[in-house]
Amino acid sequence: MNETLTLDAAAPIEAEGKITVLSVRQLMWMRFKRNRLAVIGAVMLTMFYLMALFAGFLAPYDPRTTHAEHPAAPPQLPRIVDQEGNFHWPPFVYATASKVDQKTFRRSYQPIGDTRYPLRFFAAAEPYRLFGLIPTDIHLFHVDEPAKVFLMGTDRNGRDMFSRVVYGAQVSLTVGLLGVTVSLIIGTLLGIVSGFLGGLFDNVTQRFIDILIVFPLIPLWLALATTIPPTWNSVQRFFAISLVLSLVTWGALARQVRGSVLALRETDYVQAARYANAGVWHIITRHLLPNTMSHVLVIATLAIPAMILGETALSFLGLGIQPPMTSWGLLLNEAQQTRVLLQQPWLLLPAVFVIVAIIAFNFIGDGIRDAADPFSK
Amino acid sequence: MSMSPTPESILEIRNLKKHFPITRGLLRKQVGVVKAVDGVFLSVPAGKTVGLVGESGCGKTTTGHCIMGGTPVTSGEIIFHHPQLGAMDLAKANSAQMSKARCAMQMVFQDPNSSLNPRMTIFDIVAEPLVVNQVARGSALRQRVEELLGLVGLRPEFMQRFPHAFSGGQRQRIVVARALALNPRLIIADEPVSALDVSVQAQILNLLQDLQQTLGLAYLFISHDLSVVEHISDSVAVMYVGKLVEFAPTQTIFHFPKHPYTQALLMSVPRPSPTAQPRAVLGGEVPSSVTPPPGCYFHPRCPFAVQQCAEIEPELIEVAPGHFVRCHLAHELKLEGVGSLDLSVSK
Amino acid sequence: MIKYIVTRTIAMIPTFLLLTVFGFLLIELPPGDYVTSYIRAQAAQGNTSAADQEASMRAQYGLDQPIVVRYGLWLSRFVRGDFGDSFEFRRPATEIIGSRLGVTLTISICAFLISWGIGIPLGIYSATHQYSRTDNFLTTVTFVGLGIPDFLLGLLLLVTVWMLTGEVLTGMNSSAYASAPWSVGKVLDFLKHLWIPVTAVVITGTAWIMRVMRGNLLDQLGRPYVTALRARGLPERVVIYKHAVRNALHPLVMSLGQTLAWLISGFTIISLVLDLPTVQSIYLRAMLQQDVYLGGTILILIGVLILIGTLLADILLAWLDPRIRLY
Amino acid sequence: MAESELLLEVRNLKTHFFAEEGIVRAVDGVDFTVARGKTLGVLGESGCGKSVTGFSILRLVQPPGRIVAGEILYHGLHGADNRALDLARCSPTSSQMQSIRGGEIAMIFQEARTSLDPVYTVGSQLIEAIKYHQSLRQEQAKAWGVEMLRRVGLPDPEATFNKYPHQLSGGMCQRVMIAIALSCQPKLLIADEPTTALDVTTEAQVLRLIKDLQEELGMSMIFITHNLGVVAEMADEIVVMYLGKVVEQTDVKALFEDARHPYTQALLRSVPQIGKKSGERLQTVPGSVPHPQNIPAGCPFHPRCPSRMPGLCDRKEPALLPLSGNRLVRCFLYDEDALKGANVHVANT
Repeated sequence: MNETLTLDAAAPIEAEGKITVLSVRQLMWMRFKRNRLAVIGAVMLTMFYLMALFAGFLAPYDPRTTHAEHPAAPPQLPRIVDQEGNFHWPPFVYATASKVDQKTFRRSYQPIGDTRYPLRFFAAAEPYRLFGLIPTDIHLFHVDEPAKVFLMGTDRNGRDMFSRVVYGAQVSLTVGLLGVTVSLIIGTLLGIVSGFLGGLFDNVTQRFIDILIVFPLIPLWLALATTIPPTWNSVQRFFAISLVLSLVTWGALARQVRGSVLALRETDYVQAARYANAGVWHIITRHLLPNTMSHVLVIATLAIPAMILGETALSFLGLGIQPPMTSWGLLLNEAQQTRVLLQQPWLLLPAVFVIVAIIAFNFIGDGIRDAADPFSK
Repeated sequence: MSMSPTPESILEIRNLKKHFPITRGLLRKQVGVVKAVDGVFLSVPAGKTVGLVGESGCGKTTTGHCIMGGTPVTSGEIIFHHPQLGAMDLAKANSAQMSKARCAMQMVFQDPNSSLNPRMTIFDIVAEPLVVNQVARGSALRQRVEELLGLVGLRPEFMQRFPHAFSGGQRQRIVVARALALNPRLIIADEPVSALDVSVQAQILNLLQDLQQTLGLAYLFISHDLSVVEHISDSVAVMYVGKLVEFAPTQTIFHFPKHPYTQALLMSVPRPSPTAQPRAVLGGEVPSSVTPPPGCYFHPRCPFAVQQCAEIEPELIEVAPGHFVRCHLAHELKLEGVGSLDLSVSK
Repeated sequence: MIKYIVTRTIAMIPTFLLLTVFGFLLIELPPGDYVTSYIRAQAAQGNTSAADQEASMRAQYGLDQPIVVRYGLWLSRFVRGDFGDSFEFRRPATEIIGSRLGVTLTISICAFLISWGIGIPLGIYSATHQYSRTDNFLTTVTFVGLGIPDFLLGLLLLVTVWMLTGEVLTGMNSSAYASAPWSVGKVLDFLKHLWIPVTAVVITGTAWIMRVMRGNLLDQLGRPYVTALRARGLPERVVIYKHAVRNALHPLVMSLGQTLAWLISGFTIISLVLDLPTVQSIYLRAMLQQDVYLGGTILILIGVLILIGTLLADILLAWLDPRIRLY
Repeated sequence: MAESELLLEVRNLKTHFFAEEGIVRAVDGVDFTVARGKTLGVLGESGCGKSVTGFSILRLVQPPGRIVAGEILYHGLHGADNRALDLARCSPTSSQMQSIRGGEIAMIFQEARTSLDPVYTVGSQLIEAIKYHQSLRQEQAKAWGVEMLRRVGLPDPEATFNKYPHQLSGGMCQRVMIAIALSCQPKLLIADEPTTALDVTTEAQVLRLIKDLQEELGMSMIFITHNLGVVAEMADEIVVMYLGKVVEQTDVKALFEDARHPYTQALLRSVPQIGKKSGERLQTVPGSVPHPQNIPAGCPFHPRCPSRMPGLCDRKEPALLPLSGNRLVRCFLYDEDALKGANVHVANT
């Protein structure tokens, strides 16, 4: 075989490029990294999830602790310059006390005295369990009584909003993941089965998904959320809400998976595998799943923000997460009454977290979508 | 008609038909039928190459998939002479028999980009038939894959790379290596060089010929490129709208065609010679395989058509030993082959 | 074309039945029923005698029958146009829905027209100026717009207006006009309230439409026929507006089907937050109170609107796109 | 060739694509001329830049690609001073360029069906082009359109006029494309692989049609293809391209009888010819066309070249050399100065 030898001599010329030795996953990662917004989104989300993971450490107070002397306190940022204009480190706060205006019944907070209470970093305070396991009492920062540090103010019961937001992240950021996981399992399973089997099963599934996809999310979520028995405790409710979120969104995933399965089923490499006597299981696990996964990942990433929004909406209406558990939606629930909100606008701060999380997920989803098909360009 | 069964033939196809129903609406009411393959006769001798030519949509690829058991056959016989198990009719084979048959015959696809899973390494791709059929594992598997890659002229160092790292020609070599993994006797090559660059096409054609010589392979070489088919085939079958219209040894069919369509095809081929006669132009369009014309499917475009052609469908007849034609006028017509053309190209 | 419409309509019947089953199950699924929640509510007010009426109330509302029978009864009345009475308001469901339809449609149609009117031109601009500074800006705005839930936006607007003017623009009319007959003053007052929910809904809607339009148009601009049109010497505006934009609108036409239902189902939570007298807020209330016939009627109304919407969208698409007409 | 005979001159054209991954020099120094009424065949394999050359002439290259150097001199306009117009300096969106496209220079493409807008009838797309270049009223334009459809040999032109692209076969779509392209009687037709997607019998029909119409209208043509048979049939003059460069330009007869560049020679030897069955192995070009981002240094063909001269071909890039008989070749084998200077022994000619 003469020319094969010369071919080999020529082959290295084109095989030297860096791109040629990378796997599809590595190529995707390379392209993803180039998308600045996607990287920003990934960094923000990583920080959010770290915040949820280390909630007990970051939060200066237990989210359920009521500071009876400080109801509806506005946010109070630690200062580095005192009233005389002198610079201090570490940052400090003044102790405050509330005063109720006798005419308007509005409550306002004033510093008492000019004693500075510096922030103590890595200080021992209320005990908690890190990751829900390790008992400890070290917090990132704390101040000595009687001063308080309420970065985002308090609610009308005097609970620290910042601590509640940090703990709320645990629920709000996982409910979407849990919901998407359930969606993924239902969607991938049904998508592969109906794409692979075809026939009547596929037909009926598709008609059902047709309705499910076009049906507006919120009314359906509401209808499903009302079916959760009120007697369930907050943990059961958490899982029930995840299930509700996923029951409404698996359709789009199943449709996507089915679409790619139908397309892949006709590809020459699946045909070749079949002609090599490969069984259904082999074809699904070696050919269909790996090649649908990037599309599924895109859909899943883009479904999470919708779910976070769903949880927020349901909890906001009182149909979602129940106390003593807390979530961003539930925190916003207190801001629902306009009159309350007008007097305590800082109750809307959890919304900032919701919005940032949603945008971050959208950034990432967009980045993965652009990177998903490394051979498109 | 009867095609004399040659003892050394590895594949014989008799009156193969594959019809796809066209369904509409929710109730899947059948409103028509696509006669993708509608009467194909073929015989592939062991160790030889049979070319299958025709224009797009004529059913040549579907014929290939019928042989591989990729789609159930409507009627007809596909007799495969398995080296160990003897003759078996693949048109009626159950899945166990089909699995055994597939170990002795494999398919090579047209587009080397889509016939390799982008997420598998070359090793995984070539090893796949060996793994699923539990032929080899561990170091034996590795050795066999290295051997196969060497056979198609690829370096074993590339085994852990992914398909996108290779050029079109190299990918087609990988496809061939996978097809050879189970030691087949017959390869169905569906347009194996059509997607390749002109300068690479010859490499693959030579590779296929070398492999035929060293391994004694038989090829069913499906292509629309008549020059390539003439180069590689021992005999050629011509299809038109699902039907086999002519089947003969290569020299015969190219120099003494008996079917007007074969002649028209030969005359249409562009010749790399500026002094060649202008090519003859066949008028009209290929009819749809859902609503083919009555009688001989070719009669509306045929310059020799008579009344009979529009009414009666011609049968396949053997005009000379090994030369089959589906034409009413097969004995009367004097047709021209490629030899009649001025080909004053200096080599 | 007529045959196409007829077959498509007939094909909707099984889907409609599936929808009613679905709707009925959703209503029936919650533990307990209206009587349970009625008694609970009464008991909360200290009225314990309501518990004695439990059985008779169930009989009165037909709640003691097996579920299949109830579905049959409900469906047979449903197709005759009798949608049942609301337990809570003791009035026909249709009447309650009808009285709120005006405000609902005013908000949703305004929001729909504005968001499409802004979203499509901006989407076209973004796509034809891909990666320009304006495109990058618009894309970022789109992301933020998609990230903010509309009810939060409504709340923000409300707070902002209050901080600036001291007015609280909840509901659709100030208390002074609430029960007054329609007058110029009342219309102006209505408009003053209208813009908050409309703006909140428009921002999300515009972001979505802009995004879809940009993506579709970019996809179309990469097609060979666009190059071929340019090669023919057609001015860029003809290539874009007459050809590419028209092709790019097709996927949006498909989404028109959902829009019809969205008119009475979008901005559900904003309705509650801003205390708007819309169908959505009554739906929410009916779901919470297990007011079966009212909630169910609205849910199925949404479903029916989806079916009609998809049908209309399909017909529109068939009219726009010759490739679909064949079937 | 006399000046007045020239219709188009392309000089040192360079069109590069500035992708994120790096610069792709799709067209990297292309020179050729097109004579009035003649056909220039552009022959090359995938990735050689032949299509981009066509797009560059009509200024249809979209970002991230752009023309970075060179001239495209069009001599077809009857200006007052009779000077050529340099298309490379025209703005792609200018009205001048728009009147050139379709009016002076038309183009047809490989995928005819996808090159037609699916939602308009072929008739309305035909009229649209006519109306933009000629001031005709609707009825006149329609009559002309139907006449064009008749000329391209479509059966029942009136009925075809009201059909949509998806209702026509690939061959019929290509005829419609030709009708649209020729409806304004351009002086130059750029045909970018117009028959690659068609079957042989349809290909023969379409090529015959293009040739007949060319003769009838007396127009020039740039015929881009990778098929040696098709180019032999259609072209008067041929340029062979490899990796963005012209490697050889000559008339068609000389090319097939006496190709000079090793690439052209190898290409001609590697295709089987009909009616020439010999049972022998084909001669091959080793290796494959490199990726346009990995163009080898020196002569881009040297790694695959059977006559490569180490120390010369892999170091320096050959220039396009004029040889006798109006032909040009880009190869050191014909460059005596370079051979002497490098002092290498030519073993393989």
